[in-house]
Amino acid sequence: MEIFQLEYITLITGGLLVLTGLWGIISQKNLIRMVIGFSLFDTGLHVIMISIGYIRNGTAPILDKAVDKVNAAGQIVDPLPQALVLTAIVIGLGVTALMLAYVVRLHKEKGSLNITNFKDLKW
Amino acid sequence: MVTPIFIIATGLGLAFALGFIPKKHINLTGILSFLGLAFMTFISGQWLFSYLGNNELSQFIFTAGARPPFAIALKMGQAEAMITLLINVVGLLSAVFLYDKLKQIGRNAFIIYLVLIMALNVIVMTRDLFNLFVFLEITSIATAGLMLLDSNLKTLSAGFKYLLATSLIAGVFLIGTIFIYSFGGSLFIDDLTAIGMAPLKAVSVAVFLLMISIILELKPFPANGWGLDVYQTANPGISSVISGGTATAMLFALYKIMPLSTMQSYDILIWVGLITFLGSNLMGLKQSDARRLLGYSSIGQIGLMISIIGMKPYIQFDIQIILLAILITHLMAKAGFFWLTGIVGNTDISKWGMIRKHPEMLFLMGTFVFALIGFPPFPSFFGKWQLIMELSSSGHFLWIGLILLGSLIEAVYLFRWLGYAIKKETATQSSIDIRPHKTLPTIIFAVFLYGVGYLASFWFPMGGSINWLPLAFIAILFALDFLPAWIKNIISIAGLSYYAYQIIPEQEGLYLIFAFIFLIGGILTLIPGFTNKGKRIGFYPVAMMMFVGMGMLIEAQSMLEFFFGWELMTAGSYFLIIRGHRSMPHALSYMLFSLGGAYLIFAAFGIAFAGSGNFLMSGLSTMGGLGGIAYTLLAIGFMTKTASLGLHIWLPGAHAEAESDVSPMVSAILLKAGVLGLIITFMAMGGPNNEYTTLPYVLGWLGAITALVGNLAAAFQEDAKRLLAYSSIGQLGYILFALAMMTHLGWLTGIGYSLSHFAYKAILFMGIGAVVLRLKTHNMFEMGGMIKKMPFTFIAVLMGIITLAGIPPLIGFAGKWLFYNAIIEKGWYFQGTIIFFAGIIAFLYCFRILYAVFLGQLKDEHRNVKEAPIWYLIPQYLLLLSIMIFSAKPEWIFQPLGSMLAPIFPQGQLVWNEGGTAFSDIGYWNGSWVMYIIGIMFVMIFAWLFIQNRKPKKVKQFNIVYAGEKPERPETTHMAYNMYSGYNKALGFITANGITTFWNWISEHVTAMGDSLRKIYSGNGQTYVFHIILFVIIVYLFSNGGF
Amino acid sequence: MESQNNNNNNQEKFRDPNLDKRTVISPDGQQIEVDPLQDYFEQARPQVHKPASKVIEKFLNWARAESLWVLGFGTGCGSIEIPPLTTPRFDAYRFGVAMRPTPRQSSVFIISGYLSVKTLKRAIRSYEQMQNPKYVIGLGSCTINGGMYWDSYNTINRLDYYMPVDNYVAGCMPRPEAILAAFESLKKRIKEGRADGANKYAEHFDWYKANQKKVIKDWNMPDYNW
Amino acid sequence: MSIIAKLLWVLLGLFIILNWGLLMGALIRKIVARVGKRVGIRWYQPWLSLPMLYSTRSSISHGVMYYLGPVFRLSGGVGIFLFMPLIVGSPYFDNFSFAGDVVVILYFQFFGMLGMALGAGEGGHPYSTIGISRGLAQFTTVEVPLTLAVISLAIQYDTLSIKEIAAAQQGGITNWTLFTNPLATAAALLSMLGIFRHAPFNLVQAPNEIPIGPPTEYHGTYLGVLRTNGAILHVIEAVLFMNLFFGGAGNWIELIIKTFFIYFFTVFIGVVFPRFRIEQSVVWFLKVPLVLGILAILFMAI
Amino acid sequence: MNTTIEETLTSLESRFELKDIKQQRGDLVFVTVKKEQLISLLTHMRDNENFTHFVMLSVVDWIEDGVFQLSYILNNPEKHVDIVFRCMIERENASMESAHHLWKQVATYQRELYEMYGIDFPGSPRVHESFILEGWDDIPPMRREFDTKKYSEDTYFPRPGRESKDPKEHMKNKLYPDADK
Repeated sequence: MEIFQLEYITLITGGLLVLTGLWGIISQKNLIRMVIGFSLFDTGLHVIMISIGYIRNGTAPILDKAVDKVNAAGQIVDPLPQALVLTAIVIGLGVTALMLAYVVRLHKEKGSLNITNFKDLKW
Repeated sequence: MVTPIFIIATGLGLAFALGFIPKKHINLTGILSFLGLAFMTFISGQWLFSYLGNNELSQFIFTAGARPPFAIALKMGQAEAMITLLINVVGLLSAVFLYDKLKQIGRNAFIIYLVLIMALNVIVMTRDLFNLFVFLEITSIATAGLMLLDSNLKTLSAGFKYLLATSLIAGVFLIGTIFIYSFGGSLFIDDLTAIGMAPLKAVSVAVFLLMISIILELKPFPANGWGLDVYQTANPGISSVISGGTATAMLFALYKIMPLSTMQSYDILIWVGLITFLGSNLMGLKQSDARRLLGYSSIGQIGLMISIIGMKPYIQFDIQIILLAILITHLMAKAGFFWLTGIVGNTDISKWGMIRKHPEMLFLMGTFVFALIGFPPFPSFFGKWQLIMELSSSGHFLWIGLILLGSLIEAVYLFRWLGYAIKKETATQSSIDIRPHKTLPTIIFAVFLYGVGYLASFWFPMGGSINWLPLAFIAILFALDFLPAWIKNIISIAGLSYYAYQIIPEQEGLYLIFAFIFLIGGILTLIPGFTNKGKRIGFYPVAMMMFVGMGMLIEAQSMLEFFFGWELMTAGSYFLIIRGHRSMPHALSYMLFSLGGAYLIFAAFGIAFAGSGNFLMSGLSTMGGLGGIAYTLLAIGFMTKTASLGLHIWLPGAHAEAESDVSPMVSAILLKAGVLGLIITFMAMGGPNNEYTTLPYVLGWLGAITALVGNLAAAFQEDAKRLLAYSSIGQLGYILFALAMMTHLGWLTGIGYSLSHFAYKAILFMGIGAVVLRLKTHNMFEMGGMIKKMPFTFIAVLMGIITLAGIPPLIGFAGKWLFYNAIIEKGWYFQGTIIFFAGIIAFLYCFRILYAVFLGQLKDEHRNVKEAPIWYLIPQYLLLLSIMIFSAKPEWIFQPLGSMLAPIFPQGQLVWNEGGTAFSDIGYWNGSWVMYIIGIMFVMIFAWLFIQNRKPKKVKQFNIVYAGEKPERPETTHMAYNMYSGYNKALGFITANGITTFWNWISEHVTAMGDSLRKIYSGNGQTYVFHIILFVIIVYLFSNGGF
Repeated sequence: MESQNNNNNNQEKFRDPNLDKRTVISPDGQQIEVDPLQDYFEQARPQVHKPASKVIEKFLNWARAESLWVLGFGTGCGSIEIPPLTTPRFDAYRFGVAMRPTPRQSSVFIISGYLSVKTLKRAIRSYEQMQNPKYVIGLGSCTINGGMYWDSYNTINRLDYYMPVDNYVAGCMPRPEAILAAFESLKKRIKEGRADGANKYAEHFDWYKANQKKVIKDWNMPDYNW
Repeated sequence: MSIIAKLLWVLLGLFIILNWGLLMGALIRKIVARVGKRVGIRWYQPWLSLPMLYSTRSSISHGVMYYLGPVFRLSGGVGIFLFMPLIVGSPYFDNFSFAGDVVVILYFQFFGMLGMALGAGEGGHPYSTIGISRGLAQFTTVEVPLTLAVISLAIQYDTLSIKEIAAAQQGGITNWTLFTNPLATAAALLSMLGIFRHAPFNLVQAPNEIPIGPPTEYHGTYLGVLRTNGAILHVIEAVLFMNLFFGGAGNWIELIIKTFFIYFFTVFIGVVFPRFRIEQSVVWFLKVPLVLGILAILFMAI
Repeated sequence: MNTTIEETLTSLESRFELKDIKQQRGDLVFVTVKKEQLISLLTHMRDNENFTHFVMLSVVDWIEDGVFQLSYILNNPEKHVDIVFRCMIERENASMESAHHLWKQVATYQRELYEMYGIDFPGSPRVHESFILEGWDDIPPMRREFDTKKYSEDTYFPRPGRESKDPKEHMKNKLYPDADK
């Protein structure tokens, strides 16, 4: 029953989220929905990252009494992915915000939220 | 030393700080931004300087004072310094270019711009994968942000697609990063490399994801529709940063992470890159929007560089140098080109004729085009040269083929564009925007390109032996272009004379002959230039470029120098040809055939390098096992210049439409460069008893058929200069045939023919050119009766024609006599018969041009036409004098020629007795006696007629017997149109335009292919996302050996 | 000469548009005026050519007489009588008579029958384009006094008013034998040195021209067709 | 032999050739006339026509080139004569054949043609040009079988010298090229039809259609020069064929007989056949004569 | 009378005013029509009656009546019959409507008639250009009031001594000198 371990559950959830996000980006014509798709995709990535950093039975990566300094690496959950996720979330937020800003401007210019209406440039 | 961390600090800090400056102090914001950018530039520059001075080891900078993985590591090595410098220079200059736009948008624009440049720097410097991800995202956010500032629907939609795609790509990168980390436990690239965990399957997937996402950032074909939209719609300043800066940074990132991956991934890079290079250029063929076109070109170039990164394992030479040479050229030329589109304003390439009003801008454009194609003296020339040589020596001929094919296709649209700019008439009166802050960056990059080109030559083997002095002379001529034409003509003639004085005494043997044709011929053909009033902008530098290029062919000790000279000559002659009236399409086809030929020569040189291991011209004779192919490539390459059948379609238009004094240059002289090349090829093949018997045999037939078709087509022309041009094709067919015989007599014929063709074709083109100059028409049926108006020209042309036709007693006959002997000796009877048939057909056009132009009926409009300008007559009569001398004393030319050839072909030499009679094995001929006998007899018969008929009544042109009627108009009495209609009925099918049709078919289909390929760019952002996903999957499947 | 020429040309009705003065633009942009009559045609009068010294002239006349080159120009119905001359039945070649297709190379002009005014113009051109010495044979009554066309509104009556005639052959039509006889008679004249029509034409040029211009109202050529 | 003596012998040869050419022309015309049941011209008629032409009292000139055209033409004819050895083994009648071989003669034919063409061209008459364009067009293919035949001969005798080729055929009729290389002879004889321009290849002059083509403007003295050239050229071209294919001539009688029959051959064909259009004649030479020429070379080369 | 001609004439009579119908041969008939109706008649003949071939146009000068008689001969190429339409026009300032638009070749006849008789056909192509005569400056020579003998005598230098005889009398006197006696 290895597969029902926490890290696998998160990993699979993350993967599903990524795929859902991609599906959303590719299949939805509405710009807002596409942004939501992207958001899902991004979140999925973050979840995957977390799952990677997880060490079973590990404790929080805080060097206190509970953690032996010498063997810290084996006992604590890898702190780096968490730090990375934080950064990634921030950046993801930035990107999402910018996307939404674009959506607003695009809607203002053309009065439409359908991506197929923005095909002025091609070939 | 300022630590590179200050680059980030400056960028970020300034970006924050600018936020506090009130909006009204926009100028202060601007100045501060420039200072920041300049400081960043200074930092990288200073690092580069310090590395160049002494070979220091690369410096690592660990932020937060800790080693990875607990902190981010930056690296500032020589390469990083170089790349960041380039990025910062582009950033700085683009900021200058964008200044009014940024100012108009406000301080936010400055902030985002600073962040963008800073982010690019970090992408280059960072050694941390996650950091790389972060700054990839920042780059795309900043870029999208910059685009967002421009509230134009097209820009917005492009920006959105861009943002969508890059975020997705960054996501892919992130997944890769995470997995790498999970397996490797580090994000520090150097540590990861040191672990050497590539063999792990799971890791290889992760590395693959990293690599593919960077590749995707570099916009590989076909997953790059979003990139093109950005290029097309962004402000040219931004586009130049994207094309120059972002792409450079991404390339470096790719280069950086490649050590992580397996050897197999290098092959992925190669194929992805080559397919991108080819596909992108193919799609550019049909593009008419300037910026999108540049986008295609940009993507293509980057694809090439991706593949070069992938070729690292196969190349002995330092790949960084090759890459750098190509990268610098691409960066500067492409950035400059994008700025230029901003200056011109009109994005329809067919409207670029408006740039002509500012020759200096046209000069910039030409510089960029030639730099992009890889012409000397630009760095990419050397880069491509070394690349091809290395690939060849490792035996990757398919890649060479693809690279050269892609370059050729790129040349098609770039030169078409250049042609539009130089020649195409435009209706629009709008002027271009040449404010200094726009033009200055462009000019700087153009100047840099030349400078770096000079420097780059020293990076590569043999590059240092290039003679830069003549190039400096050309540069001075460019600088002096404001002077009146006659001064420049004097300077040019003086310069060329000095060059000749330097070169010719050093030459011996056949090179002496060709040095004479190229340089003395050049001086002679420059003389007519004195007739030009005004400034003749741009003529002299390009003419000198052609002659200097030909001089370099003579001088060349190494293949690099030879190719350098060859390309220089091609470039110069292209500009000469395109100057002509209506010559835009002809110049294009000339350029394409020349380039195609040059690339074949290039490939052959590569084979020679692979065979001999050095760059010397002597290496051509040690080809290794691929000799047959290499010599074929060389021969075909040189035959594009000699315009042999199949490769000739550029010639008639190019020669006919050129200016009156350019036609002799490109016909009498330029074609001989091809002959020289053929001679070099044949000599390299190893003289008379070589192992490659098929090639000369095929070339012999080709030469014969070329002669036939060329002469026949010449007989059916209505355009006098076109007639001469086709005649050149025919005559060059003779020369090809003669050389292909590979016997003493054959070469004597061929080289003698080259000399006499030089003389008489120069006379003819100058004579007819002078007529065209006076009559302002090319059509022979509109001429007539010029003998009364231009008698001196007539005499010169008549003598030229007699020489051409090979009628005794003039020297042209020597060629015919030698031909008979050579053919019978060689045993090529049937080819020989075709040659003689062609020779007799030559009479048709000989008579036609003499009659239709000089005899027959003088037209109303031409009744007060004057004799040709004296400057046209002087060189003609000088050449005529030499023809006369050598006609009377043929041994003066053929005896030395024979002794020059004796070392190569000891068998079957001519024997000359004291009386000047030449004996071959089967025949004999005494030129002097023939001359005397005919001369004396002619005088006696003339005297006899004169005694009998002393005072004929001189009558006028309509005093002819006209069946009891009188002629009505000279036009209807001049029998010149469709003169050989009966002959055309009988044999005209031979000249049916099959070959032109063939090439048109090819070009149509290639263009159509590009056109249908580019239909995948539907404009829908979702499709582009889909492309990206599909691309990842397909490349993954391929890299793992299939499905 | 000039003035006469102009008198006829002045008539607007018979203007030949090809002879109008015209202004054309030369290639270098100048306007130049072309007067076709002056620029395209030689205007000089014919010259009297003195015969060579007696003995030589006698030899040359013999040679001329024995090789008569006849211009192949049939002016009227009499021209149907010329071709038989080259057939086996009459075979004029044996008398040194040959047909030439161009007046430049011919020495004998046979006016074969009536001459309408329109043909007269062509005949005069052709005659003038023949080189001195040249001989004219008038064939048939029409050339003598108009024959059956004596009162026609457009047929000349007397050939010798328009060009010097060496021999007339009477008849309507004379048969080929008569033409052969005419050749013999012409030969005799030439050998005697009396056939000097070309010089006579040059001497009395004005008279001939006046006669010609009297009947040819639309005189659209130079006075002498070289 | 001193140069003066040489010149005198050459002039003697020229005198004989000229007179034989005039006589031959007359004889041939007489024969043709007799075929047509006519009496024909008197045999001395050409000697009468020449003084008649040379003695025209007036003449015109269209310009310098027009004036020089006949000079070129006659120079072409006399030039071929000068480079042609007449009598095999005779040092007196080999003219200036030491100056060049058969190639010189083949190409010197063009000297007269081109000069004449230019002269006629300056005459400004469209018919001249039509004639010339036809003549040149026809000549291009006429020369092809001849070239093949000459190459075949050069292979056969391993020389291009006419003297040596003629010398090699001495010693009996079976040594003639006619018998040793019949294919080349056949090809050359067919192309000779085009060189002499009798029917069916006489569209160039087409007397009734374009008044005698190129010389349509020439008259009097000019025409006299052209006729002189015609007499010389006909004989000397026949001499060329005689030397190459019919064993040369050991003496003048032989030369006269052989040239007569060679020339008569073309006239004979001409009397029998009607005239070709120009495209027909151009193509004709590229059919049977060309194949014969190729076979001749193959025959010799293999 | 030929049935085709009869039918044609019958159908014509209902439309046009025909006079003086005169049968010359079985397949040839002369009809006189009014000047005003002629062109429409010809058009009708060409388009409806299948007389598509225009044979010729000729004229007779009836100087005594002061008229020119124009004859237009039409042919029916299928039935091989001809009809000649005559039309009288005034001699003074003779003018007639042009029929060149019906058959192109009519223009040539009309040029000839203008030159020889002075009959004008306004609108006919090149009708006023000289046709056969070059440089004719007198009245049109075929008009009967033109005295050709006088003109010839004035212009063409008649050779004196010429006498004309009536051929009939002359031959009679020559061959049968005794016949009258």
